[in-house]
Amino acid sequence: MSTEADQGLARLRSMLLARRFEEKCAELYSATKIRGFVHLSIGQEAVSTGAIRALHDDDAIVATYRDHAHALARGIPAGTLMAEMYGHAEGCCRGRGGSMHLWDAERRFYGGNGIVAAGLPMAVGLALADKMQGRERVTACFFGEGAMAEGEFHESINLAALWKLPVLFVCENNRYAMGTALARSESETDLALKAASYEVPAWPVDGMDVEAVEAAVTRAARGIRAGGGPHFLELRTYRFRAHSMYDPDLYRSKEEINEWRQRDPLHSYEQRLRDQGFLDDESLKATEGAVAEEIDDAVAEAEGGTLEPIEDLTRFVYAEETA
Amino acid sequence: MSTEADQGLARLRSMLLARRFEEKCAELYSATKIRGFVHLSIGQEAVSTGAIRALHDDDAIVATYRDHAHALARGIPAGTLMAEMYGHAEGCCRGRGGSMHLWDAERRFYGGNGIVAAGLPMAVGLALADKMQGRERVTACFFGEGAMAEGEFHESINLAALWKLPVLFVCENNRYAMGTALARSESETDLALKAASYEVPAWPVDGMDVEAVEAAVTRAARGIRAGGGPHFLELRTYRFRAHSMYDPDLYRSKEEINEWRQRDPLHSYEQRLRDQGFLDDESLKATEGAVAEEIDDAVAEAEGGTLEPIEDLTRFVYAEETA
Amino acid sequence: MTEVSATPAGATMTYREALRQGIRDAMLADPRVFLMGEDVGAYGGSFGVSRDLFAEFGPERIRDAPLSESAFVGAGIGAALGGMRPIVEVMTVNFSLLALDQIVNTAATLSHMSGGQFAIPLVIRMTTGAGRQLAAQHSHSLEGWYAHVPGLKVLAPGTVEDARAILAPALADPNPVLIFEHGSLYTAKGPVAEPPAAVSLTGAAVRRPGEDLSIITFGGCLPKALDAADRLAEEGIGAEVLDLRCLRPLDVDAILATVRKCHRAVVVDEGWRTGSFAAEISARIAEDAFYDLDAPVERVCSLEVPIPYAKHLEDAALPSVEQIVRAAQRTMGRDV
Amino acid sequence: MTEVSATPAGATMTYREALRQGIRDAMLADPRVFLMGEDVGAYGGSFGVSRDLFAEFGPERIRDAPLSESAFVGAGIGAALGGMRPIVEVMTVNFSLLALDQIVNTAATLSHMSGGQFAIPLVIRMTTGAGRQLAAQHSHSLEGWYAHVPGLKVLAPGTVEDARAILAPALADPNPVLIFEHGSLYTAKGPVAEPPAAVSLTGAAVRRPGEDLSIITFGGCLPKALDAADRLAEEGIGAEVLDLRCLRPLDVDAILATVRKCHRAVVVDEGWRTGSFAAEISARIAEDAFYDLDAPVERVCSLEVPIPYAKHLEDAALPSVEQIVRAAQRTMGRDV
Ligand SMILES: Cc1ncc(C[n+]2csc(CCOP(=O)(O)OP(=O)(O)O)c2C)c(N)n1
Ligand SMILES: Cc1ncc(C[n+]2csc(CCOP(=O)(O)OP(=O)(O)O)c2C)c(N)n1
Ligand SMILES: [Mg+2]
Ligand SMILES: [Mg+2]
Repeated sequence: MSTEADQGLARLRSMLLARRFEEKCAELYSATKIRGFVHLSIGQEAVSTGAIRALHDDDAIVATYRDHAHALARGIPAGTLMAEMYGHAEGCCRGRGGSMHLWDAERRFYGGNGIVAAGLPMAVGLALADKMQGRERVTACFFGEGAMAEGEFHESINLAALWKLPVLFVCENNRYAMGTALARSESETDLALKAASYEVPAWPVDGMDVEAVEAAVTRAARGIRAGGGPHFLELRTYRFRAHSMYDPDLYRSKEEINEWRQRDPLHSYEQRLRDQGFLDDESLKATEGAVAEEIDDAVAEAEGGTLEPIEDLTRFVYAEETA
Repeated sequence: MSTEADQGLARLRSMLLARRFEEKCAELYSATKIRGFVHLSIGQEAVSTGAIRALHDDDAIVATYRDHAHALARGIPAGTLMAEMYGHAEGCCRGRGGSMHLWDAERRFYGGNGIVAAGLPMAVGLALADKMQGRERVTACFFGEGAMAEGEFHESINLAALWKLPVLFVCENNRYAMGTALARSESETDLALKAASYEVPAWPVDGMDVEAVEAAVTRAARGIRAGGGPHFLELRTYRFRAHSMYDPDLYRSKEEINEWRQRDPLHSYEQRLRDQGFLDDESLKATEGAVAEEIDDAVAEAEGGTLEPIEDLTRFVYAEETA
Repeated sequence: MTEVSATPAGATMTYREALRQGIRDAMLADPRVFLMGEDVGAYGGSFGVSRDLFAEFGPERIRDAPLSESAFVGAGIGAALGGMRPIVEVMTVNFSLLALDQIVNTAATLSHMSGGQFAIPLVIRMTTGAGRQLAAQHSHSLEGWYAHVPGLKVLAPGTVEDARAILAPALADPNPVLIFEHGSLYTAKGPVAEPPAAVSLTGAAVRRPGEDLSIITFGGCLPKALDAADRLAEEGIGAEVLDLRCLRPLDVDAILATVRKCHRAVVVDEGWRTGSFAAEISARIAEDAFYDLDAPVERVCSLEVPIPYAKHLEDAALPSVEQIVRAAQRTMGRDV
Repeated sequence: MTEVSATPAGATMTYREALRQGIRDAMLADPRVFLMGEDVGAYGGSFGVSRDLFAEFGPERIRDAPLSESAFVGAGIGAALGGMRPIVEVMTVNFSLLALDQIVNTAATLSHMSGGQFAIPLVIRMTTGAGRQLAAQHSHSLEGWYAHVPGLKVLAPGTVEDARAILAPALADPNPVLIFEHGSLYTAKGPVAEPPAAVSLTGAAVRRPGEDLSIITFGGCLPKALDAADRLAEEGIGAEVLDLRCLRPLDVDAILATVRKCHRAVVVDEGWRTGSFAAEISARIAEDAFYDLDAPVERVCSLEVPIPYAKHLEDAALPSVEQIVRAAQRTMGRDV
C-alpha cells in the first residue's frame, strides 16, 4: 500500500480507537465500573487525531477533562487509560486522576485539567521554558469555545503573544459549553477574529475533517517553529453525546444533533478513503477488528488490575525528588 | 457672559480644583498628614472633568484607587475628601477608606476600587440592575490601560456586550501601569481595536483635550441610552507624576515627561479659552483664587476634624439594614 | 423529580427539590430576585437545582452566564448595589476560587470601607464537598475559608428543611450571604412543612440530644454524625449532635452550651485537618470551656491529600462514620 | 540601599536587601532561575526587593509581567514543569486571590493527581499583612489559607537572616513553595552571616528561651512577640518565643515541646481570629498537650473587621504588643 494509504488508514484507526474506547466507557459507566465525571469526545475525534498527528513527539500537549481521545491519539496505551478510569494502580495516574485527569510525563501529555481554561497558563509556561532554554518545541493547548469567556484565556493568549511564545491554541468549538450555546456565551462568535485581536495568526478549520485539521495544525506549528509566535485555530466540530454522563441534554434539538451526525468525521473519512481506493470492506473490517481487540484487551487489563494500597494514599502529595 | 464661556470656565475650574487639590495632597503626604497609598491624576484631569461633566446626575460612576479627580468632578465636597484622607470621621467613608477608597452613595460614586480591574464586574452589575428595572441610566467605569490585561476586563466587557448593558468603559490610557509601558503589557496596543473585538463600539480620544473628552462621552452615552449597548473609549493621556508616593519613577525618561507636559490639559485649555475670549488674566486669577480658597477650606475642615471613636471600629462590618 | 409544584403540607422532598422550591418562592415573592450562573437555565442547573425554572421565569430572571466566574459574581455585587436581589450560583466551590477576589476584596469589604454607605444584599450559592469520585479539582470543602472573612455570612444547610427555608432570610439579609450545598446531600430526602417554617439565618441546632459527648458538625457531615450517634447509642453512649448551620457568624453560645453539658466533644468537618474550620471550633472550646472539658477535643477531618478519584482512596481520605465513632470512643476514654 | 554588592561577613542589612541578595545568589548559581511578576523589572519591584536586578540580569530573567496574576502564576507552574526554576512574585497576597485557582487547583494537586509523575519546583513570593494604612483591600493576612492546602509548602520568614537564607532551599525543593513577606518587615534590620548559613526550609525556631509561657507566632508578628517578651521579662515573666517559620508543614513537635515546657501558651497571628491559623495552633495544643496545659491557650489575632485606613482604627484592629502582654498575663493568672 502507498504511504498515503497508510496515513489514511492510520487516521481512521486512530479515530476509530477513540470512538470505540469511549463507547465502551459509556457502557462501563452504566455498569458502574467507571465513576465520577466522564466527558466523551464522540463526534470530535477528527480534532484530536488530526491535531496530535501533526505534532512532534517532543511537543507538549495540554488537554482538558475531555481528554480520552487526546490521550489515545498521543499514544498512551488504552489499557493504562482504562485502568485509570477503573481507579486502579496500573492507571496512568495510579487511579488518583480518573477520566478527567489523564497525565503522562513521558509523552509530554499535560493532561486532564478539570478547571475550564486552567490549562492555558500552564501551556504558556511550558512554552516559556522552551523559549528560555532555546528548544524548538511547540506546546499545543486544547480547550473548548466556552473557555474563551474565561479571564484565563485572555490573560494567557496575551502573555503568549506578548512574549512570542511557541504555543498553539487549539479551540475545539463544539458549539456548546455544557448547555450554553456559543451565541449565549460570547458577544463575538467569530472566534478566530477574537484571537486575532491579540495579534495572533488565527483561522477557522473544519473540525469534522481530519485531514483539514492535520493540515492546519501542521501549518500553524510550522509557523510557530519558525518563530512566528503563538497561533490560534478554531476547529469547528460537534459533540454527538451529552456533555457528561449527568447531562439530560435539554438544550438542543434532536434535529440539530442529527444534522451534525450526517457529518460524522469517521463516516465521512471512511467514505473518502473508499473513494480514494485506500479502503474496502475487508480492510475496514480488519481495522474494526484490531480496534475491538485493543479495547477488549484494555478492558481485560483494567479488570485484572489492582487497587493502590490505602497505605500509599498520602504518597505523592509532595514530590519525592527534584524533577 | 455667554453660556459657552460659562461652560468653558466651569471646565477649567473643575480641572484646576483637581490639580490644586492633588498638589496639596502631595504636600500633606510629605507632612505625614496623609498616609497609605496615594495616586495622583495630575496630567489626566481632562479625562475626569470631561467625562463626568457629560454624564447625568443619576448615572453611576465606578472608579479606581486613582480617584480624587473623579470624586471632585462628581461634586463630592473637597472638605469631605480631605477629611477622608486625614482618616477623620467627617470623611466620606468615615476615615475607613482613605485615598484609594472614596465612595459616595448619594452621588452614585462607586468609588475607589483598589484592586485593578475589580470595579468592572461591579459596573456590569449596576448596569444589569438598571436594564432589568427599566431605568435609562448609564454606568461609567474608569480604569487604566494596564487593567485591560486582567481577565476581569475580558469577562466584564464580554458580559456587558452579550447582554447589551448600558456600560461606558472609560479607559484612561496613561501609557504605564506602574512602571510597565503599554507595549510591554499588551500584544495589541490599539486598545479601541481590542475592545471592538467584543462587538463594542470603541474609539480613541485625545484625553488631554477636555472638550474632546466631553464630546466623546456625550456621544457614547447617547448611544448607550439609545439602546446601543456598551461603548468603549480609549482616552489617551499621561500622568505627570509618579505612580504613587512610593514610586521612584525609574522607567521613563525626563524628556518623555517633559514632552507630555507641553500638552498639559490645563494650560492648553486655558489658552483655548483665552483665544476664544472667554478668559483673561483677571478671570483666571479669580478662578485660581476661588479654587485656592476651596482647598484652604477643605484643609481647614480636615484639620478640624475628629477621629472615629475606636468603639465604633466594628460598626458597618455588616450593614445595619436592608439597602 | 423534575416538576415544580406546590408540595402538600408535611411532604417529603429531596434537598435539591427543597432548594428549588425556595428559589421559586423567592422569585414569585419579589420581582427583584433573579438567579444567575453557569447553566442555571437552558441546561437545568448543573446539579438540577434550577430545573424547570427557566421555563417558568424565562431567560432574564433565570440568567445563564458565560464561563466567567469573576465577572458574574461581581455583576451580582453590582446588581445588588443597583437594587436587585441576585442569587448567584457558582457551580462549585472549586470554581469559586476564580471569583474569590470579588467576594473577599469587594463584597466583604464594601459596607465597612465605605463607612456604612452601601449594603450588598447578595446571595451566592455553591456546591461543596467530595464523595462522588470527582477527584482533586472538584472535591474541595472550602467553606471554612469563607467563614474566616468579616463582612460575609456563611451558611451550610445540612437538612432538607434548612435547604427549603434558608433562602428567604438569606435574601432578606442586607449582607452578602454564601450558601454551601454539599453535593452528597442533593438526593437526601426529608419532610418539609409547607409553607416552610420561618427559620433564623444564624444559630446552631441540636439535631439529636445527648448527655455523654457532643458531636459538632455541619453540612455534608451531618448525616455521618447522626449515623455515628446511632452507633454510639447502641453502645450506650449518648451523643448530642450539634449542627452549626451557620459558620459565620458562629453560634459560640450553642457550642459552649453543649460542651458544658457533655464535657467531651468531637468536631467533624470535611475540610483538610490543618487549618480546617474544625480547628476554630476546637480552639474555641479549649479556650472558652477549658475547665469544663473532661478530655481533649477530637477532630475528624479529611486526610491531608488532594482528594483522589479511586473510590477506596477517596473513602479513606474523607471523614467516615467509623472514624467519628472511634474518636467519640477515644474521647470517652475507651481506647480502641 | 539600592546597590547590590557582596555583603561582608556578619554585615547588617535590611530584610529587603536580604531577600534581594537571596534572589541574586540564586540567579547567579543556576541559569534556570528567573524572577517573574508585575513590575519586578523596570520599576524596580513594587516594594523595592528586586531593585537593580533588572540592570544586572536583563528583561528575560527579571521578567515584567502584565497585570494578569492568574496567567503569570500559571505560567510559573508551566515553566517549572518545563525545567525552569521560576520565582514568581505576586505583588501582594491580596492580589494572589486572582491566582488562587492556579495555586490550589493546579500547583497543589498535580503531583498527587498524576500519581507522582510531575513535580512543580516553583517558588511564589508575596507581600502580606497590614500596618501601613493601606486599608481593606491591601491588608490581608491570608497565609493561613495557603497553609491549609496539601501539596503546598508555606514559609513566613520573620527575621532578616531567614529572608536571606530561605530562598535557596525553597528553590531546591521539588514542590511549590510560597514565601510570605510581611510588609512591615522590609525595613527591619539584622545581622546576616555571609555566605548565609544553610537553613532548613521547615522547622520552627526558638527566638528567645523562657520557662513561664510560650508565645508562638510567625512573620510580621515576631517582632511584636519579642517586644512583648521584653516587657514581660520586666515583670519577671519568662516568655519563650517560638517562631514557626514554616506554616506547612507545621513543626508540631516544636510547638508541643515549648508548651510541655512552659504549660501556658499565647498564639499571635495577624489573621482575623475566627478561622485564623492561630486556631490551628491553639487546637493542636489543646488536643495533643491537653494534660500539660495549666491554663487555656490564648490567641491574639486581628479584630474581625476589614482593615481600616485611619491609623488609630488600624492600630486597634491589629495585634499589638500590649495585647500580647495582656494575654500572657491572663494566661499566667494575673488578671488585668
Ligand atoms: C472554571 C470552571 N467553571 C465551570 C466548570 C464546569 N464545567 C465543566 S466543562 C464546562 C463547559 C466547558 O465548555 P467548553 O469550554 O466549550 O468545552 P467542552 O466541554 O464543550 O469541550 C463547564 C461549565 C469548570 N470545570 N471549571
Ligand atoms: C489585581 C492587582 N494587581 C496589582 C495591583 C497593584 N497595582 C496598583 S495600580 C497598578 C497599575 C495599574 O495600571 P493602570 O491600570 O494602567 O492604571 P493607572 O495606575 O495607570 O491609572 C498596579 C500594578 C493591584 N492594585 N491590583
Ligand atoms: Mg464547547
Ligand atoms: Mg496606566
